[in-house]
Amino acid sequence: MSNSLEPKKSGAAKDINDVSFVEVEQPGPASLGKQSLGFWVTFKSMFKKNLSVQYPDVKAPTEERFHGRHQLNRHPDGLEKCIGCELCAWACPADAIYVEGGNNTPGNQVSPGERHGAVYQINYLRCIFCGLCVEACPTRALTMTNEYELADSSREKLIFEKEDLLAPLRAGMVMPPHPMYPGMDENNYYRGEVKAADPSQGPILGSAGEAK
Amino acid sequence: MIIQTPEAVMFWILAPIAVLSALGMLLVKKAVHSALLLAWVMITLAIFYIAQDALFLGIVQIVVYTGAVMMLFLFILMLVGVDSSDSLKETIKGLRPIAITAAIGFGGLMVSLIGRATLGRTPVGLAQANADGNVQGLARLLFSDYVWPFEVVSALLITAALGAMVLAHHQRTVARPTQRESAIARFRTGSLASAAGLPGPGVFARHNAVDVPALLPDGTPAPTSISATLKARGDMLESAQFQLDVVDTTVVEEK
Amino acid sequence: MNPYNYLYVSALLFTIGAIGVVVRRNAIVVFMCVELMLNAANLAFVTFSRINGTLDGQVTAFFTMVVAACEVVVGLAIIVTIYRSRRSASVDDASLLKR
Amino acid sequence: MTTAQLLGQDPGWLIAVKAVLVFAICVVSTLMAVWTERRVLAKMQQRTGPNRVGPFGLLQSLSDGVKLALKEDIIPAAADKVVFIAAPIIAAAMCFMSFAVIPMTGVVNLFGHTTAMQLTDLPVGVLYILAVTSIGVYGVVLAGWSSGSTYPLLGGLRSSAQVISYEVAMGLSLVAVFIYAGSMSTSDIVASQHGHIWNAVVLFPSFVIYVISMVGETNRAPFDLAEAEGELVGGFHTEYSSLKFALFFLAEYVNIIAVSALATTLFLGGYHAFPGLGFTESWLGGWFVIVWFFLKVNIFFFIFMWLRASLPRLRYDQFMKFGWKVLIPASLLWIMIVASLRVIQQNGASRTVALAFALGIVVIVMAISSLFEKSKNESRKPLPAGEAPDFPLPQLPGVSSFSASTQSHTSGGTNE
Repeated sequence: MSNSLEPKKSGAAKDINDVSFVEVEQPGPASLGKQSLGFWVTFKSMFKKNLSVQYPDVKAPTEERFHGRHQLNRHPDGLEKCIGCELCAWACPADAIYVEGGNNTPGNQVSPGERHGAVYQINYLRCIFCGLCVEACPTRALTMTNEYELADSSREKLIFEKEDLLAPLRAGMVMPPHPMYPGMDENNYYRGEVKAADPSQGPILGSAGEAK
Repeated sequence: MIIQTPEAVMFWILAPIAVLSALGMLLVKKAVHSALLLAWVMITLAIFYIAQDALFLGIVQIVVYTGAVMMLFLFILMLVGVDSSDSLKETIKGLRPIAITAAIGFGGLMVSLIGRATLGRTPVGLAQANADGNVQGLARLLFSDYVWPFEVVSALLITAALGAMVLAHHQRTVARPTQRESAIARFRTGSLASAAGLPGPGVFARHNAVDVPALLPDGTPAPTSISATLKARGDMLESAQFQLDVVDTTVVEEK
Repeated sequence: MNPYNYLYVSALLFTIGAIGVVVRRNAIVVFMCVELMLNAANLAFVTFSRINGTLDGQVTAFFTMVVAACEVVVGLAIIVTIYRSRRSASVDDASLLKR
Repeated sequence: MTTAQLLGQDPGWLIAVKAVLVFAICVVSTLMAVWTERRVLAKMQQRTGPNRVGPFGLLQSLSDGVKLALKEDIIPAAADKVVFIAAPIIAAAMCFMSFAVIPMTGVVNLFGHTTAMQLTDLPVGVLYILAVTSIGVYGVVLAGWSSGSTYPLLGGLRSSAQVISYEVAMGLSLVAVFIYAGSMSTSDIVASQHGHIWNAVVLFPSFVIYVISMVGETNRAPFDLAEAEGELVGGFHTEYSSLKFALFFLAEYVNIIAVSALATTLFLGGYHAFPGLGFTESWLGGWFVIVWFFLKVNIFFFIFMWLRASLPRLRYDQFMKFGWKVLIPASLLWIMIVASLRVIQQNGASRTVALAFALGIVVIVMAISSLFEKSKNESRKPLPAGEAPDFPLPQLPGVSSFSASTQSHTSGGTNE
C-alpha cells in the first residue's frame, strides 16, 4: 500500500530479535482445596436474596441520568426550542437523526427566531444512546428521558417522528404556532427571560390541558 | 414345524432384513450409508446371538462392533471421505460379472452343503452349558482351557493399539512457532498493510455474509477477505453486485 | 426352531461380504465388507456352539471379535496414512508400488 | 427367589404396563429436571428463574415443549434427509432403553401381581446399558454428519470422541463394582450392597471416576465441548429445529437421569433406604422405596447442576488428556488393587494382611506423587529481583509505594 509505512532501517535501530525477552512466570493452578472453594460460593448463593426484578410487573426506576428516549423540549410559552440547525444530526456517530429545517413566517411561528425544525426523525434501530446529540444541541432542545421501553413490532414504527418526540404541552402554554412573547426576541428566549405565555399569544392551556 | 416359536418369528422377520441390509451395504453409493446398514446388520446379529443363548456375546457384539468398530469407521469416513464421493465404476474390465458369478457359485455351494450336511447329531442346545449362567460358563472356559489364546489375543490387542498410534502419529519436523515468533514474522514478511490482520468479509450494509469478499477502495474484491475453503468449494458470491452506485455529489441549488 | 437356518444366513452374509471385497473400490467400504465376513463367521460359530451344546464356539467368536477390533484399528490407521499422502481412499490409488 | 426369576413370571400385559410406567417416569422426570435445573441454577446465580407459567413456573418446560413442537421444522438443503430424521430418533430411543434394567423398587405388588418395578433383569444388565449408550452415540454422530454443514460435523465428531473416551473410563470404573458384587446384573449389585457399606464408600476411587466420566459421557458442563456455544454454535444439533431438536433435548436429560440412576444403583445402594432408616422400606407395601431411589438420583442431578454453576468449560485437548492420561490409568491401577485385595480375601488371608496391603499401596502412591510435586517445585523458580521491567503503576489507596518489580518479586516466590 504505502512504502512509507515500512520500518526505517537506520543503523541505530535495534533488530527486534535482539530485544531480550523476559519470560514472566505464570501462576500455576491453585491447590485443589482452593479450587473447590468455588463450589462453596455457588452453594452459598442459593440461600442469598435474589437480585431479580419481576420486570413487567415491577419496574425498577432508572438512574436519573439514564439515556432513554429523546425529547424535544419547549419554551415556557409553548414554542419549540428546536431551531432546525441539524447539529445533532451531524454529531450523531450512528447517523440516526434526520432533520430538515423550515422558515418561521409571521403566520407560522413554531419556534422563536427565523428557523424551526420542520422534519425531525430519530431512527431507534440505529441510535446507540450515546448522548452526543444532546451535547451538540445549542438550545437544549434535545434531551433524553428515562423511558426505556422502546421495543416494537416493525421497523417503521421505530423511526420516531417529531410528534412522537415533542414534549407534551403543559398548563400555561400556548399551542404553537403562535407569535413570540410581545417585546421579546429570540435572544430573550435563549436567556430564559420568557417565563410564561402571554394571553396575547393565543389561548392559554389550563391544568386539564384545554384552552381557556 | 407348524407351531412357530417366538424365536422363529424373530428369525423370519430379522433374517431377511439382515440379508437385505447387507445387500444394501454393497449397493448404496455413500460410504456413510454403507456403514449404517452394516451397523444395523451387526445389531441384528447381536439379537441372533442373544436368541441363541449367547447373551454375553450378543451384548459384547453391540459394544465392540456397533459401538466401537463401526463408530471408528464412521469417524474415519468423516475425516477422510466426506468430500470424496465413491464411484461404482469398475476399473478392472469384467471384474464385476466374474466376481458376482463366482460369489453366487460359492454361496450356492455353501448353502447346498449346509442343507445336505448333517453334523451327526440333533441340536443339543445350551441349556446345560449355561446352567451356571452364560457369563460364568464363558469365564470358566476363557480362564482355563483358553487362557493361553486369551493372553495372546490381549497382547495382540495392545500391539495393535500401539501400532495404530505409531501409524497415525504425525511427527512435527519444525517446531511450532511461538506467539512472539509469529508476531515478528507478521511484521517482517510482506508489507505492513497486512500486519494488522486480514480484511473481514462482506460489503457493508449491502451484504455482510462470510461468502462475500470485501471491496477494496478501488472497487475490486479483496481476495484475502474470505476463507480459502469457501473459494475452493465455489461457495462465493460476486461482491460487485453489492457495490453502491456512484453517488451524485454535485450540489443542487435550492429554489 | 432349527438352528441350521442361522447357518444359511451366515453363508449368505459371507458371500455378500466376499462380493463387496472384490467389487467395491473405496478402501473403507472394502474393509467394512471384510468385517461383514468376520461377522458371518461369528454367527456360524455361535450357531455351532448351540448345536454342539458347548460354549467353545462362543469363546472362538469372542476371540474373533478381539482380532477384528485389532484389524480395524491398524487397517484404518493405514487408510488414514494413505489418505494423507494420496488424498484418496480408493484402493486403486494405493497400488502405486506396482508401477 | 432372585429378581430375575421374579420378573420372569410377569405376564405380558404387566410388562407392557411397566414399560409405559418407565416411559412416563422418564418423560415426567425430564420435564421436572428442566424446571429444577433452571430454578436451581438461577438460585445459584441469585436469580429467580422461570416462575410465570403455572405455580412456581412448574409448567414452564411443558409450555416450552409445546412451543418447540409448534415451531417450523427445517431440513437444510444440504442435509441427508433420511439420516437427518433418523438421528434424533436414535438418540432419544436409546436413552429410554437404558432405563429398562434400572431397579426402582424391591418386591412390590402391582395390579395383584408380586413383581418388582424393573422392566427386565439381565445377567449382564450394566453391560447392556453400556451397549445401549454406545448406540445412542450414533444419534449424535449422524446428526452432525447429516446436517451437511461444518459446525455440526465438528460438534458431532467432538462429542462422539468425548463420549467414546469417557465410556472407556466409565466401563473401567464399573469393573471394580463387578468384582465386588460378583455379578453384572443391576438387581444383584443392589442386593450385594444391602446391609453392607455402600460401594461409594468401599470403592471410593471408582465412584469418583464414575461421577467424572458420567458428566463427560452426557456432554454436560464443564465437559460440554460438543455444544461449546462460543466455538461451535450449538454443536451437533445446530441445524435442528422443532420436534427433532426437542428429541435431542429430551435425550440429553433422559441420559442425565439414566446415568444418575445407574450411579445410584451401582454406588449408592439403589432403592434401599439410607442407613438407619430401613424401617421405611415396608411402607406402602414396599412402594415407598421409590422415594429413596429418586432422592438419590436427585443428589446426582444436583451435582450436575452444581458443576454447571461453578466450573468454566474445559479446553478440548485438556479434556481429552484428562480422560486418557488421568482417568483411565488411574482406574486401571485401582482395578488391579481391587482385584488383588479380592484375591487376598478369597484366599482366606486375615483382615490385617488386606489392610497392610492397602496401606502399602497408599504409601507407594503418596511417595510417587510427592516426588512429582518436588520436581514441579524445582522447575518453578522465582524471578530474580531487578530483572522484571520496572514501570510506574497507578497509586493504590493506602499503599505508599508500588512498582511492578516489587510486586512480581513478592508474588513470584510464594507461588499463589
